[in-house]
Amino acid sequence: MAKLVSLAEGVADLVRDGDVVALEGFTHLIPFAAGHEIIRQGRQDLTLVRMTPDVIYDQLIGMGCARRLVFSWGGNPGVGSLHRFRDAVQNSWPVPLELEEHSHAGMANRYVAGASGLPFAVLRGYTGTDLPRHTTNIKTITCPFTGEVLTAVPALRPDVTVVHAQRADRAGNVQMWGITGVQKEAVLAAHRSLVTVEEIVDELEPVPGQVVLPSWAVTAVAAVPAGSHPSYAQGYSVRDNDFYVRWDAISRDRDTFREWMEQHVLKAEVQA
Amino acid sequence: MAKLVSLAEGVADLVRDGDVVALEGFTHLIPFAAGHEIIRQGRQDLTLVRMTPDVIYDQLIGMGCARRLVFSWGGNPGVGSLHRFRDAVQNSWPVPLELEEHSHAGMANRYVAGASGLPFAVLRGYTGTDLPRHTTNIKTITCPFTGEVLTAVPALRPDVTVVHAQRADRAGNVQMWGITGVQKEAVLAAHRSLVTVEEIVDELEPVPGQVVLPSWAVTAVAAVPAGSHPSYAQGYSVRDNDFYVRWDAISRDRDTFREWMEQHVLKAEVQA
Amino acid sequence: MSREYTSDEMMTVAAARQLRDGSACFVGIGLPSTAANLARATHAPNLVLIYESGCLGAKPDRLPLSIGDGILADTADAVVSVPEVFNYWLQPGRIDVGFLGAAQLDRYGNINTTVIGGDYDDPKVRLPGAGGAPEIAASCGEVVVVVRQSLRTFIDRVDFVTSVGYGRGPGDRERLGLRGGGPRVVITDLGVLKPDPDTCELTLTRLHPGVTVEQARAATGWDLAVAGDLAAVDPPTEHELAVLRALEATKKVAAQ
Amino acid sequence: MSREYTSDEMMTVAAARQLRDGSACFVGIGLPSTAANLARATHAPNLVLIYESGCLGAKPDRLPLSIGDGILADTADAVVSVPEVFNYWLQPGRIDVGFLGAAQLDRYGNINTTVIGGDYDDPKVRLPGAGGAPEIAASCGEVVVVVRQSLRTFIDRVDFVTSVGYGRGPGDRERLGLRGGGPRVVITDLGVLKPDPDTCELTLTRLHPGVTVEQARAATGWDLAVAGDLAAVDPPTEHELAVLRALEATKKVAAQ
Repeated sequence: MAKLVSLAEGVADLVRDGDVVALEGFTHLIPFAAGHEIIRQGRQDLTLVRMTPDVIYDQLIGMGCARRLVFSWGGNPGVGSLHRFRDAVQNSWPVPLELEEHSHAGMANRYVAGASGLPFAVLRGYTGTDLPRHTTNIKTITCPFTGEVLTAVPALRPDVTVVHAQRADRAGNVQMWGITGVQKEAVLAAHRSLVTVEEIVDELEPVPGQVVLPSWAVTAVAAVPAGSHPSYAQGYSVRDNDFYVRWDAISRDRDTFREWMEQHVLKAEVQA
Repeated sequence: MAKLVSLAEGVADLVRDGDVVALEGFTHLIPFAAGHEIIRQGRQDLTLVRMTPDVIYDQLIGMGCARRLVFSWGGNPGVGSLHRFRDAVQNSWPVPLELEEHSHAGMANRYVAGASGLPFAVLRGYTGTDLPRHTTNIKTITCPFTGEVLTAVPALRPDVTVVHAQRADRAGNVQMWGITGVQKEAVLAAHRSLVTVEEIVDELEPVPGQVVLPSWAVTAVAAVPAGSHPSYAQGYSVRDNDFYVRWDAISRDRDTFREWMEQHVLKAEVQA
Repeated sequence: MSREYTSDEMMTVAAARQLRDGSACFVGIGLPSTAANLARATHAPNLVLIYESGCLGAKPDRLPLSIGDGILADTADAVVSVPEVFNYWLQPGRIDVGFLGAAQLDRYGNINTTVIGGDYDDPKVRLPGAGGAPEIAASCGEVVVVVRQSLRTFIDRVDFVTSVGYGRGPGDRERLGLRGGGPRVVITDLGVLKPDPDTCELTLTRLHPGVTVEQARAATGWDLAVAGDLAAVDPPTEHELAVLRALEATKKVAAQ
Repeated sequence: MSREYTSDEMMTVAAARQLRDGSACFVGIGLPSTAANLARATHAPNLVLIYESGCLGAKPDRLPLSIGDGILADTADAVVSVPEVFNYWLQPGRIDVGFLGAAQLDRYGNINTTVIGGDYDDPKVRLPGAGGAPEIAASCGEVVVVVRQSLRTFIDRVDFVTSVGYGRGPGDRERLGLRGGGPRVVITDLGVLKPDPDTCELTLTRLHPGVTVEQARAATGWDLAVAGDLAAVDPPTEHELAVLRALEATKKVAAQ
């Protein structure tokens, strides 16, 4: 059964230096508050996993939390590049960042394999691209029935997955809806999971398009209203697009970035 | 885009002698009316595919429509055996019936592979059982990353899949909810699909737990109210359990069975 | 309320007692479903019932008529697709207990629900087949088998291995790479059997009230080993019987 | 409404015209999304928009701010998981058209969105990477590429093959087992290019009004082949321009 915890407790208990950490949320329900808490608690040496590393990973990378990034698309959606990510890759600032790069289809299937208790997944992907030259985690596999050659990728099994959802009940059952991306797979693939939610309610009213994670499949739940800002939580908030645009200027310069993080993350009140 | 058709047209156009035909529905939304129309139209030599062949397949088999059955559990749920199925296997009456037998996990993954455009699926299954001795469609496969040996099953690609759903709109978009089993995968795995629905509505109001099949992924839709009787359609009808119990006596004897089919299926009004 | 009870009632009550509160149980239809719902209605209110129809955490207030009864979806924490229940929930080993029946069971707890007699292509009796059982038996943390004990069901070696217990003996599950623990206990209408820790052979460990070792031996198709500290199963309590009979009654009502 | 228009507007209108009504289109964010929504708002009201966030049949009445904009889920026929959109919908070849952008494009229509200059481990410019593009380019019935034409983007051979066009020439897609048809057309701010049926090399087939062959050649990093029957693209109609500008306006509003 999931424990109800504070964000600070949840991160302290479940996210450890050197962990393989997945923060998922496909433009919707991105767990920004949890990422900020990981930064405040000074986690280091993390292998960050995420299909679409965007502003929250730019912040984690720029603050030196990450040693390695496993991803399929790294950008500021609708705006442009991630300057901290580029600075880390191109200039090793503040620390070098190893990359393991995939396609969305490959990453999604790696989570599916992890959630399914399988060591690998099979897909039609990567063929003819230069991606397989740069990782040993893309191989071919032959169909034992047709002889056709397809692509195999290994399961992703994060030490901990962190996602944000709309609601949980007091028993720790989690409910999310709208675009739910790969969050169910990412949680089920992980050894531990932390779910931040907009609110904790007595009863989870069924909602069309809902994904429910039973309490016994989740490690901990923390109530963090607006925990996905500047991303959004359908039914609770809208995307703060202006912030994504402003991030381009904030993140271009190392000092401006550090200063912004000081003001808005490091000195921020730790959420109860 | 799906065509709106009558049940008779749909079966005449989409179900052909010798086809591989899947009628799915996991105790809920079983397409009985469509199965009866297949019997009325005298289809023969069919390879019938279904995870849980129950009364409707007992009827198709007893009427001599099937040459082969691909399945994972054949019984009268909550009641006992399928006497027509047993008579066909044990005494080749009315015609011999070849069996290809799997587990639920294997069948479900075979549909998933078919829906995914992959030639096979990988699972942890069948190991140590006698099932692999009786079909060439269960093989081992080795993980290219860990060397672990797992089980592979080939994709199911029915010529036609038939399912029953609660509703469709006039554009042919299909909506089902409650226990939706493996229907989405069975429809997407097939070359053609026929969906019978309780009603056709102007607007598909979103429903919690709904599965929506877009019109362009379905071949034809036919309005057949109560088309899943004696199974049920959540929100429309309840299971006619008494019929399942009575079927045991009806189907035990060949003559009683033929007579019942004459009265209730062959002479029945063809649904508009 | 009379304390008289049938051997099936004793079997169901004894099976229900095997389920720990708060555990997740993969439930087959029939006796296992009755026993699991009895457990949830008595000592295990937080038992998580999982049905292969995709219902996770179902809380039916009556006995379901099938593993796809609408009441399971209506009361579940989540309803998922059939591929998902097997791939995301059963296969990774998330389910603590698999609750299975059997047409034949052998001394190593292997289960046959496929064919009896003759050979596979020309059997004496064609049974329903595997369903979810092979992977439930392989992947659940442990398996509880509920089956009536007789020379027809309790045989030295099953005609067809539909679901693996301990194979041909110690080490077989490991050799096969099966990740679940296998049959922890078998509940019958005569008593309780458990695998011997050294030989994996099913051994009589308890008898239901009024049943003798001789009866159990006479209903077993192999030379039945009997535990030294053979104990008696407590008879059903009034409460257990009352709840069980109330559940059975709801089934009759629902079926009308 | 003025008939003056920018080269980007011409490019977007020309791209929108490539989408047939009733077809299913896998839409990337940015220019492809703008063009696809323009098509749906003009000549292709039944265009099925598919976004990799899992939205099938989205019908936004404004331009989405991201491929995961809430309006896509609110207006979709179905919202599915990200694994499902790739496995059940893209991979089997259910999508007619893949609509892609590019940072670099080469003479065989191969796309680079990964790294530019230096080598992979120490690039001059690190780009966002693959996203959904490799499998969109592999599995869609055909691919439409929208990209501004310049010596930086139109190069003889891409620094990194993120998504395969025609590889190194005729027969390569078949050899690789790619089941989709590959790039059918490339729309730029200067004109339209199509693969030569024999050589698969991108060939200039149309110019936007006022653009010369010399300009196109000067913006191409290889010896650009030009079709004999080089035609001019019709300028945007007043209606196309009005709808496009109205769409762009909704984006600014939504962003506030």
